Parts: sequence; structure tokens; C-alpha cells
Amino acid sequence: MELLSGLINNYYYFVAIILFVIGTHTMLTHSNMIKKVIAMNIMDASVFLLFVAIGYVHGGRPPIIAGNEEVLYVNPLPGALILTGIVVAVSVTAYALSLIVKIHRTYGTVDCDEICKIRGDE
Amino acid sequence: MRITARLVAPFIQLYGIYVIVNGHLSPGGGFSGGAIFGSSLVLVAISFNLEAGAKQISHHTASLLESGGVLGFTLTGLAAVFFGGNYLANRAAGFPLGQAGEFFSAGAIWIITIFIGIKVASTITTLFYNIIEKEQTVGATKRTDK
Amino acid sequence: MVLSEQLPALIVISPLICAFLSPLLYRRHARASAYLVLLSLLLSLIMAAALLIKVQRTGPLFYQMGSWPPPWGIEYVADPLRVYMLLVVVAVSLWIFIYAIKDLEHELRDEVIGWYYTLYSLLVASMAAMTLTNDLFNLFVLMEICAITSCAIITIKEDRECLEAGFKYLVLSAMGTGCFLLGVAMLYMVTGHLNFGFLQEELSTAVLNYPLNVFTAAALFIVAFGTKAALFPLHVWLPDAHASAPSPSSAMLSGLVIKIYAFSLFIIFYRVFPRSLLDSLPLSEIVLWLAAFGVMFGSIYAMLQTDLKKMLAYSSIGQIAFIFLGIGLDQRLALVGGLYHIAVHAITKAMLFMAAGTIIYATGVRKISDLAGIGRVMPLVMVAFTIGSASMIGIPGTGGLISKWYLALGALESGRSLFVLVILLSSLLNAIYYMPIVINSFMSQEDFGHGVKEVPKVLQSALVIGMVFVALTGIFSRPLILLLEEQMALFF
Amino acid sequence: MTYILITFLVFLALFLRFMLGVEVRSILTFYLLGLIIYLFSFTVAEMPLFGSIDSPAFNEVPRRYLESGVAETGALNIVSSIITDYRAFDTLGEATVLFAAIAAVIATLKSH
Repeated sequence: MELLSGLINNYYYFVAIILFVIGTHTMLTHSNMIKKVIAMNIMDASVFLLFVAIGYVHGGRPPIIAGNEEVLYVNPLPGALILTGIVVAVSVTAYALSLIVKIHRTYGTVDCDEICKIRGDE
Repeated sequence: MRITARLVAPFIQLYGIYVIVNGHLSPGGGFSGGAIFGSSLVLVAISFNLEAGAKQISHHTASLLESGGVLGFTLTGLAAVFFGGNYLANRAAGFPLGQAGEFFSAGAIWIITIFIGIKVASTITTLFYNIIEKEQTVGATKRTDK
Repeated sequence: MVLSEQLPALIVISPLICAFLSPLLYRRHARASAYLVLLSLLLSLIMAAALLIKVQRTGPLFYQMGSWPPPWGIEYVADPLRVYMLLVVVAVSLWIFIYAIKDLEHELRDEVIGWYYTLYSLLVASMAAMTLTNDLFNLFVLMEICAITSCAIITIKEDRECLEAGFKYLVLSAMGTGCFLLGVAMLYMVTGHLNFGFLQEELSTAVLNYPLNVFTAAALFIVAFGTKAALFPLHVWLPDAHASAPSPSSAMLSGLVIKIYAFSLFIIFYRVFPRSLLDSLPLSEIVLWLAAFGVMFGSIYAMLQTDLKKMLAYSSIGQIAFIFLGIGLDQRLALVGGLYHIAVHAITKAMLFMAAGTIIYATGVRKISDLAGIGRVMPLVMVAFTIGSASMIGIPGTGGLISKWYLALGALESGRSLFVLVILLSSLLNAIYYMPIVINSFMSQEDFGHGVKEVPKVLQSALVIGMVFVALTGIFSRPLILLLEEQMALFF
Repeated sequence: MTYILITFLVFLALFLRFMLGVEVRSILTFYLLGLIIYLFSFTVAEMPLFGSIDSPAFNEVPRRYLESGVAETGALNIVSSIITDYRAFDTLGEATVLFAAIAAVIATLKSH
């Protein structure tokens, strides 16, 4: 019961973890390369979700200081870190996609199993 | 479609620049602004053709801007060392902070944001062109084969 | 402005600036671009040496990026241990680059060589920064630079095998960084810090309130760095990637890139997790057993290979496991051995890959069985190969013996004589697969049956430098061992 | 203690299953990942409460960013001031990643 109430309270974190596992699963079981790249993005996105959720404070406002009155702002650090993380994920995706374009041109397929078959035949 | 693109593109570009230069005052910054600006160039290229897009920013300029953007960032950091701070220092290196909330404020942040904006915009266009151009040449050779 | 205070940043920045300049420069002056990389690496090397002297004289240097004190800004730390690693990285990459200038001409097309220089200097910069950084998130960003560039120097070759190997490497290392970032998120959640020192302080209390979070983070770190450093069951990407890459890339990847992850894991174990946590968790036990399996597995698979570069790649799996063995034994002398093995293996394996690359350059032969009699045609290359093999096996007088000696001493001192057996057995296996090549190449009755091109002076000189390096790790190991012992005394 | 072992073994098993056949592989992966979710759910239940002001992450670090960020960097947008000032080296690394991606893409696509 304690487990359940903990999960309900922290369901943001739990969803992020589930997404992470879905990403891992897709990455490991699907042989299509495009799907692998999508799974990679799901994994990254889930971690970003977790990170940003850490920074949230109930009733907090976005950390853009306006005026001098006392307002509660959310934690700005995770947001800033994730901004970096997103760009990193984008560049990895771009590189992976260009690699797939190249692989498609040389092998004529984007399926890992078929590529293994082609290489086995050589 | 083309008319819309031609109509909208300058506004998107203007908005991108606005987001970049106001990065220290409002939500946004180099990354988002650069992405907006870059995608406007991609939009033009998609809706017309590659040459029209290339007219807006040529291949050579893009790669020049790209290296220049990061290099500018690095050199800003080195300038901080030169002025007596540590690497990438802002206040400690004596960059003028100005009055918070004004347009020209926050010292090195302002400079760095612009460099990032240039870098990201050129990156998006270069990525797009590199992947698309190869596809086109491959498609062209295939057609001649037939 | 005191220049010597700024060294940690400048060492990283020098190859970075060079990386940004070289695509602009290469279009007009191809040669100048190569010299620029050479110059920047040399500059970094000189600065790293200066840093080592300074650090040994005045103690660790804490460098605050942007002049912000640690919990708010990013901190770089230069203590003798990290600077030792930094020196290994910069020196070995400078030496490999000398080899690369000539070797690349026949492996890559002209247009991409400029980009290769860029990627190479980015890789060096990221690795140099990874040795010094004291911040978890910064480490993540640097790991991604390292992952992208190290994949790119594989896939740059016009070869379909490279593409597939590169993709596999990219996907698995992206998974590794995903796991790492999840671990970072969990640690950040319970402590609120990213700086190593502050984390260590906070974790000793946080582990009482949130034990599972910390344990999961530790497990995720092992998975992440295990994937990236090819620890035994997570090594699936390595043989293809290292064997199919251009020879300088193979030397770089096998020599430095996998080591840097092992070193990062070591730093995280001992600088982030408090001592009490390490003692109460079976972390090092897991690493230890995996490493022992890896040692045996890598050696046995290497014996089965017919391709020269593939054999060297499998041998890397066995050798990287020695470093993890040092971490796993969790004992002072074993750690000295493991960390010394980083330098030894970086130099030796890089030289072996260079020798293999030179053979491929001159003759085009890749199969081990075709190497019979090559020693009489290319004596210098095979002498280099022999010296490298000797160090791999651990023949007396070589660096390989010293690191294995310390590992065995450590294993004995912690009462785990089983692992002494593992070390001995793996040396035997190494001898079984390295010695036949050497003996065949010199003693074989039949003549070498392939055409031989002349080996350029640059490649020869790179091999000579390599031999000197390997000899140095054997003969003048004393100062380095002393430095490591002194540093290890801080942990125990 | 046992927990960490299990988590780790599960990850190991994930990689080991490359050696099995396709059907066994997918079923095994499915169960293993179910197990991982189950294990992780304990971790999640133990995490600091979501959105709470007392969570350990909301310590002196973000407080200083929020309180004196404007005075110290001159930027109203605190996220901006973190990425381009307090932790500017991360951002330099990030710009470098972008540059590396471009270099990698061009190098990969040109080499044919």
C-alpha cells in the first residue's frame, strides 16, 4: 500500500521511468534502424521529463524575475540543464539519421537483421 | 503555398532575431531563436526549391558562420581570461552588466547568446542541405539510369 | 592574469579552437591544417606537462569556470592523478596524429581528411576535459561529444562494414549515456548537487533517507560506463567497430577512448560515492567478477580470430578488463596496477594497431595466416609488433609486467588468490595468440608472398617513437608508480 | 543490497539475450522489462515528494540563482543566466556537440 501511495504521489517520475523502459525495449527488440533512433529519443525524452519534474515546485512561476515582489519561482537549474540535454539529443539524432541515409544507400535496407544476412552472405 | 511561405518567412526570421536578442529578458535565447531562424530558411527551401533557399544563405557562408559562431563563443571566453577573470567569466572579468532589464545589459550573456543563435541557425540549414542534396543527386542518377 | 592558473581551461581550449578553424583552413591549405592540429596538440602537451609540475609542487589546482564557486558553477580539478591521465591522453593522441597524417592519405578520400582533423581534435579536447571535470552534468556533455566524434572517425571510411559497426556503436553508447543521465537525475534528486565534492558530502546523509535511489544510480553508472568501456557482457559493439575503422582511429579508440570511460568510472566510484557506501555495497564485487570473466573471454575469443585487427580488438576487451580488475579489487596496490595499466595499454595497443595499419598500408594483408615471413621484408614494423606483444604478455622488463605485478600483489594482499590465477592464465593465453604471429613472421621457411610498398618515413618514425614509449613504460616506471601510490594513499 | 544485484543482473540479461532465438528473445525481454519496472517502482515510491518545496533539489544552489542572479549577471531570465554564465562551459560543450554533429554528418555523407 505504501508502494502504491508513493507511486501515486510521484506519478510524474513513474511515467518517466515507464517511458525509459519502453524506449529501452524498443531499442533492443526492433530491428528497424529508424525505430531504434526513435526509441533513443524516447529514452532521452523520458530522462528529460524526470529531470524537469525534479525542478517543479507547487505554485511556482517560471524563473523570469519581474519586479521586486516576493514570488515563488520553480527551480531553474534542471530547466537549464535540460536545455543543454535536448540540444545534445538533437545532434545525436541528426548524426544517427545521416548514418541511416548512408546505410540505406549502401545496403538498400534499414533493417538490422537483413544487413546481418547480407553480410553473412558475403 | 509558395505565396504563404514568401509572406511568412520574413516574419519568422524577424521573430527569430527578436527571440535571440531578448534571450536575457524573456523566455527564449540563442537556441530557440536560432532554431526559429534556421527553420524559416528551411521553409523557403522546401516550398520553392533548393536554389531559392541557397540564395538566402549560401553553402560556404553557412559553414563559415558555423565555425564563426562557436569560435566567437570560445574567444569570448578567452577574452574573459584576458581581462583577468577565469575562463568564460562574466562579471568577474569586468564585462559591463548594465541596468538589469535594459536591452543592452548582462555583459557577456548578450554576446554569447548571439553567437549561439548564429551557430544554431546555420547548423539547422547545413544539416538540412547536406541530407537533402545527397538525396537529390542520388535521385537524379537513378532517373538517368532508367 | 596568471597564466599558470588558467592552464586547465587552456589545455582544453587549444584543440577546440583548432577544431573550429581546421575546416575553414583545410579548403585552401591542406597541409597547414595538419600542422595546426599538430601545433595545438603540442601546445596542450607542453601545458599539461607544466600543469603536472605545478600540481606536484603546490598541490591540487581547483579551477572555477567563469569564476563561479563550485556548487553554482562548474569546477575543474587538476590533482596529480587526473593530470597523469591527462598527460597520457594528450601525449598518446599527439603521437597517433603523427601516424595519422600519412596513413589517412591512403584510407580516406581527400575531401574528408579535413573533417577527420576536426573530429580528431574535438575528440582529444573532450577526453582531456573528461579527465579534469569535477561536475556530473559537464561529464555527460563531454561524454556525448566523445561518443559522436568517436563514432564519426569510424564511419568516415568508405566501407559498408564501418557504417554498420558505427551505427551499432552509436546506438549502444546512446543507451549508455541515457542510463548515465538517469543516474545523474537520481543523484541530483536526492542531493541537489552536481559537483563531485558536494555530492560526496551530501550522499553520506542522503543514502540514509533514500537508499534505493542511490543504489539504482550506482547500478546505472556501472551499466553506462560498462557499455562505453566494453566491460565483458556489454562489449558487443567493440570488435566490429575497432576492427573496421581506419588504423589511426582504431589506435585512438582502443588506446584511449575506452580507457577514459574506465577512468571516469573510477573517479565516480572514489570521488562521488562516500567510502562507507562503497564498503556496504557489492559494487566492486560485481565489477570484479565481470572483469575476471572479461579477461578470460577476451583472450579466448582473440585466439579464435583470423583477422589481425579483429584479434587486436578482442585482446582490448581482455586488457580493459585488467583496469576494471584493479577497480574491482578495491585495494591500494591493485588500483596502482590498474591505473598504470591504462598508460601501458594505451601506448602498447596503439602501437600494435599502428604496426597492423602499417602492414595493411604496405601490403594490404589482413589475415594472420598470410603474415608468415613478413619479418624479413618489414623488419622495423615487426620488431615494433614484437615489442608490443612482449608488453601485452608481460615479459620481464616491460610495462605490462609491472602493472600485472601490482594487480597480483593487490589480489594477494586482499586475500583473493583466485584472481592471481586469472591474471597468470590470461598472460599465458596472450602468449598463445601473440607469439605465433611473431615467430611465424621471422622464422617461417616460406617467403612472404605479397607485394610490399615502401613504408613512408613518417610512419616509421611514429613506430620508433612508439617503441621508445613502450620501453619507457618498462624501464622508467618508477616515478609514475610512485605518483600513483602517493595518490592512492589518499583513498585508503 | 539484493536490490542492486537484481537491477544489475536484469541489465546484464538484456544484453545476454542477444544469443537466443527471436521468439524467446522478445518474450524474455518483455518479462525482464516488466521486472525492471517493478523494481524501479520501489525507487520511485521512495523519491522525494513531487513538487514539494522541501525536496533536496531545492537547496541553496537554486536559491542563490533566484535571489542574486539578477544582480550577479544582469539578466532577468534566470535560465539564460545559468546557461550562459553560471554554467557557460556546459553550453560551450553543447555548441561543440552541435559542431561535432555537423562535422560527423558531412564526413559521413561526403565519404561516398
